Amino acid sequence: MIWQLDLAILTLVTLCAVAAITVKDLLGAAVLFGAYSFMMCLLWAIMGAVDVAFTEASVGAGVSTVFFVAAVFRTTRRTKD
Amino acid sequence: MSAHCPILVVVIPLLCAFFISGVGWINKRLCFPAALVGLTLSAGLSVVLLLQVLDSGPLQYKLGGWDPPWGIAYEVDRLNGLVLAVVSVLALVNLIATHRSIQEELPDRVGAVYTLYVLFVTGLAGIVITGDLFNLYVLLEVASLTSYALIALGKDRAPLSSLNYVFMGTIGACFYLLGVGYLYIMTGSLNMDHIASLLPPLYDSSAILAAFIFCMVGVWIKMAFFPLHIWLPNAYTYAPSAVSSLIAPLMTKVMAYVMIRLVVSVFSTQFAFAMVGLTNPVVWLSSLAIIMGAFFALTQTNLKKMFTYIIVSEIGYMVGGAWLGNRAGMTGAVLHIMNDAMMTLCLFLAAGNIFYRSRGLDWRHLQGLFKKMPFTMGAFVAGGLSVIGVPPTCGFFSKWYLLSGAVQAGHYGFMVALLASSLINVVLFFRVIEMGYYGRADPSVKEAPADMVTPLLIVSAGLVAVGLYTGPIVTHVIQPFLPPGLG
Amino acid sequence: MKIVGLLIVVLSGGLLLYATEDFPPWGDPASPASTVVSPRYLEKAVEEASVPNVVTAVLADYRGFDTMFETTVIFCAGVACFVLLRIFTRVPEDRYYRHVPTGVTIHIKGGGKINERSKVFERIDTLWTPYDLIIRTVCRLLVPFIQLFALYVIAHGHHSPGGGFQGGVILGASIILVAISENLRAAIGRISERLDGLLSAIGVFIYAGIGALCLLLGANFLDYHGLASLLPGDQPAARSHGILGVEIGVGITVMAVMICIYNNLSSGGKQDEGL
Amino acid sequence: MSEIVSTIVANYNYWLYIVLMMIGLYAMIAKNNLIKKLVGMNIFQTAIILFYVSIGCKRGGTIPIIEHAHGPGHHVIDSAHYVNPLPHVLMLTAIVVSVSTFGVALALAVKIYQQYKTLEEDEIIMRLREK
Repeated sequence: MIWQLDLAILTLVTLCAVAAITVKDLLGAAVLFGAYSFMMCLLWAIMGAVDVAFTEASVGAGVSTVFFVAAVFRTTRRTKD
Repeated sequence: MSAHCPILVVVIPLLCAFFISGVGWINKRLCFPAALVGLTLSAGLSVVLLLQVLDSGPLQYKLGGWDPPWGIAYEVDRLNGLVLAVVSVLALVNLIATHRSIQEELPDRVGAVYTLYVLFVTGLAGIVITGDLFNLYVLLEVASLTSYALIALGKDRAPLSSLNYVFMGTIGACFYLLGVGYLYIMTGSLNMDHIASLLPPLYDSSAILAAFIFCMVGVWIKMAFFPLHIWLPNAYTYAPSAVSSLIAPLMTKVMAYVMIRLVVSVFSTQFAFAMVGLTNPVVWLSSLAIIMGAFFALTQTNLKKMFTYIIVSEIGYMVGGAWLGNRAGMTGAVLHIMNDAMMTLCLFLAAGNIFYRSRGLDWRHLQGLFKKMPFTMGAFVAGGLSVIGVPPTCGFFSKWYLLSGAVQAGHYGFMVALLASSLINVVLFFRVIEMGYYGRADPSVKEAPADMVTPLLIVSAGLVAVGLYTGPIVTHVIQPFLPPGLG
Repeated sequence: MKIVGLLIVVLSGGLLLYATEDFPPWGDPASPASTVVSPRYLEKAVEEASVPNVVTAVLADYRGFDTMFETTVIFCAGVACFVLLRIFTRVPEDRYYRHVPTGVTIHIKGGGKINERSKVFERIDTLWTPYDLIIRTVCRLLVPFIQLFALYVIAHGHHSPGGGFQGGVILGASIILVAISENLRAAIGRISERLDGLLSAIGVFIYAGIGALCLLLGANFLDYHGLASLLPGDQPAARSHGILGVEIGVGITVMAVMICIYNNLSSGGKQDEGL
Repeated sequence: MSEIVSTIVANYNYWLYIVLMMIGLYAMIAKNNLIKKLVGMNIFQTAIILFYVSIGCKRGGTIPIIEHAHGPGHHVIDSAHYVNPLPHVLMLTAIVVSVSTFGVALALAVKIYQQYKTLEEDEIIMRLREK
């Protein structure tokens, strides 16, 4: 593995995490959360955990995001923080 | 077949749960009998298992036929066997006693409710019996997820308190998982016995200390130890009565068992009590938990909510007793797991019966109930006396061991807390009894049906019976289990 | 709450950071985690279970019991979502229909309905947007391929990354794609609620049933070598077959539960109008 | 100086995971919106999964799928060549658990929204007081 790439993705993951919990729109949070999961999946693929990465790509970035959007659709996008 | 007893205790209810879920789509009437058959078999087998263990010593069952550090193994010893038998028998009693109230409160979801019910019991049985740290986490999640769903079925604030429980419970489970991760990175194993054999050279390591603290805090959150108890009162109060009388007696007690198991079988008492140096603060904290729990219970005006704060206080007994670090204290803690499970079940079943007839549990619903519901209130009094700690009920004996442990350890703060909470409990229960005795009753209320009262009476008789047989239980079951190093 | 949160975070973060100093260096091949238990899996998996993908071998065989309860957790989630959200009592609700030839929308108040099989009228969601030809066609074309890929992932989990979970999620996602690109009723038309509920129970039942079958054949629970007397091939092959069976069970449950959760979440429990 | 640098290189990964975990934990405790708390919960769980996966990492190791497993040329397998598979297995389980919890929690959030018409914790408490 290449540590420069690792570090870059780790930084992006952290940024996505911070953005997902600070953005003032739940739909935006859903999308950022999907991006976070996908970055995470890349990170795991780099570390050789292909099965975990595959699962995270399908579960975390895929279905979880769909659930999230569905829940936001049934509730509200509004958030105060 | 008897060699397969340990796995059957868990697998029979599991298979039964899937069957119920399938049958629920076809014919709802079959759900209850199926659950009854599954839990009866499991309870019977767990008693057989306890007898086997008492007879021939600890058992091991290799799942998948793989040897322990590589595969998962079930380890059954005396402590396991006892807690397992208590859990499965009480779950069975509660299933029978709450049959009607489930029909009444959740008529259109019977299939799913029984599925979750049986899965919850399966999860708890698995937690108790397993010998693998990660397996314990997975089973913990089975038990937690089912309890989130069951609690949220209640009325009013139930979904909100259930979501709070989700947050707290997940933090607890994640802390536990982190602790296991720290153990794994330092030792490379997940099997409890294997880790215990690998740990001694690593006792000085800060990572092991962190692992210990995280495991303990995680378990404490799950068992609602005092400052971390905020999720419990609302969750248990607003749950449907059948659910609260299932979850309240079992979940926190099983987590108390997990704490003792981790301390005794993984980290060793020597590390936990002598080397970490947190013994004194934890016992003080549990004294505070006992006092604060009792105090909060005093301020409630709802019977069920009062009970939930009593649970918080009782959890303080178990943590404090275990952390006193001597034989008597540990014996008291283990004994109290069993006794408190029975007392809580008795109280919550009585509350369920009252709710079934008078549709509420505020003080005004309790007026004059002694005349209307003599059996239910009689069982309630038995449960109350046991919580207060009046001999010959079982509550007295575990308190006795805890007290003598406190004296041996010279921890008078804990002793004072125990006595003070008993006094407050006297006030708590006699207030309710007074209301029930002298108040003016609602004329429409009558005694709950026989199939709800009988299990309740059996449980309250059990309180006395277990109290009378405390001696044999302690000498044959609990004392042989305690590690020799304990002072 | 912010201060409390900060305090807890600083305390637990500090403890975690303090503990890292004793960790073996990152990626060290000599660390205990890589030397105590795990080498056996790598060295023996092919020999003992005839499965080159060690993760699958450990997941479904050495620690298969964990995986069974993991599937149970998924099943619990499905039942929980169903029991929490599903609304059984039907309140008469407004419905919208579209007259297909002219594109006129009809709003029927208070529970009236037009025959669902009608060719002329088509039921539409409250927040209906005109169908996009491209999205609809592409999704329709993609669904079979997605399902084929999912089956490949389940079946080929022995040799490549993947297995029951991933395959099951992808299968579920293909149905969810139908629900999103057309409407929820189209998806429910393909897999009805009852079928979905039954499938989610059947999947885990297959898993636990294979375990119990091993028990009946005289081996320990989930010890697939007990299956050798039923299946062709030697013991490692029996383990390999057992793993395949288990993965199929997992796939079925995961698919059914994903659909169940999506249907209930997106329709708010009415299973009527979705995303 | 070089010692400090080597500790940083050896452990920076762990530190970043801990930062991530703490971001998640903070959001879970301090945020006001229920769904934001859920996002925090998921970040916390994924960070723990990341921590586990990195335990299994080996310098010079490849993915844990045995090469040339079947057929002729049967060879001795050296476990140092492959990444440690055990944490991956555990984390597959943990991912599934986290998505299940997420699903149930979302269902609860939807139910709470149906009941109170808001997802903000302070507004819900206000509404409860009004009653």
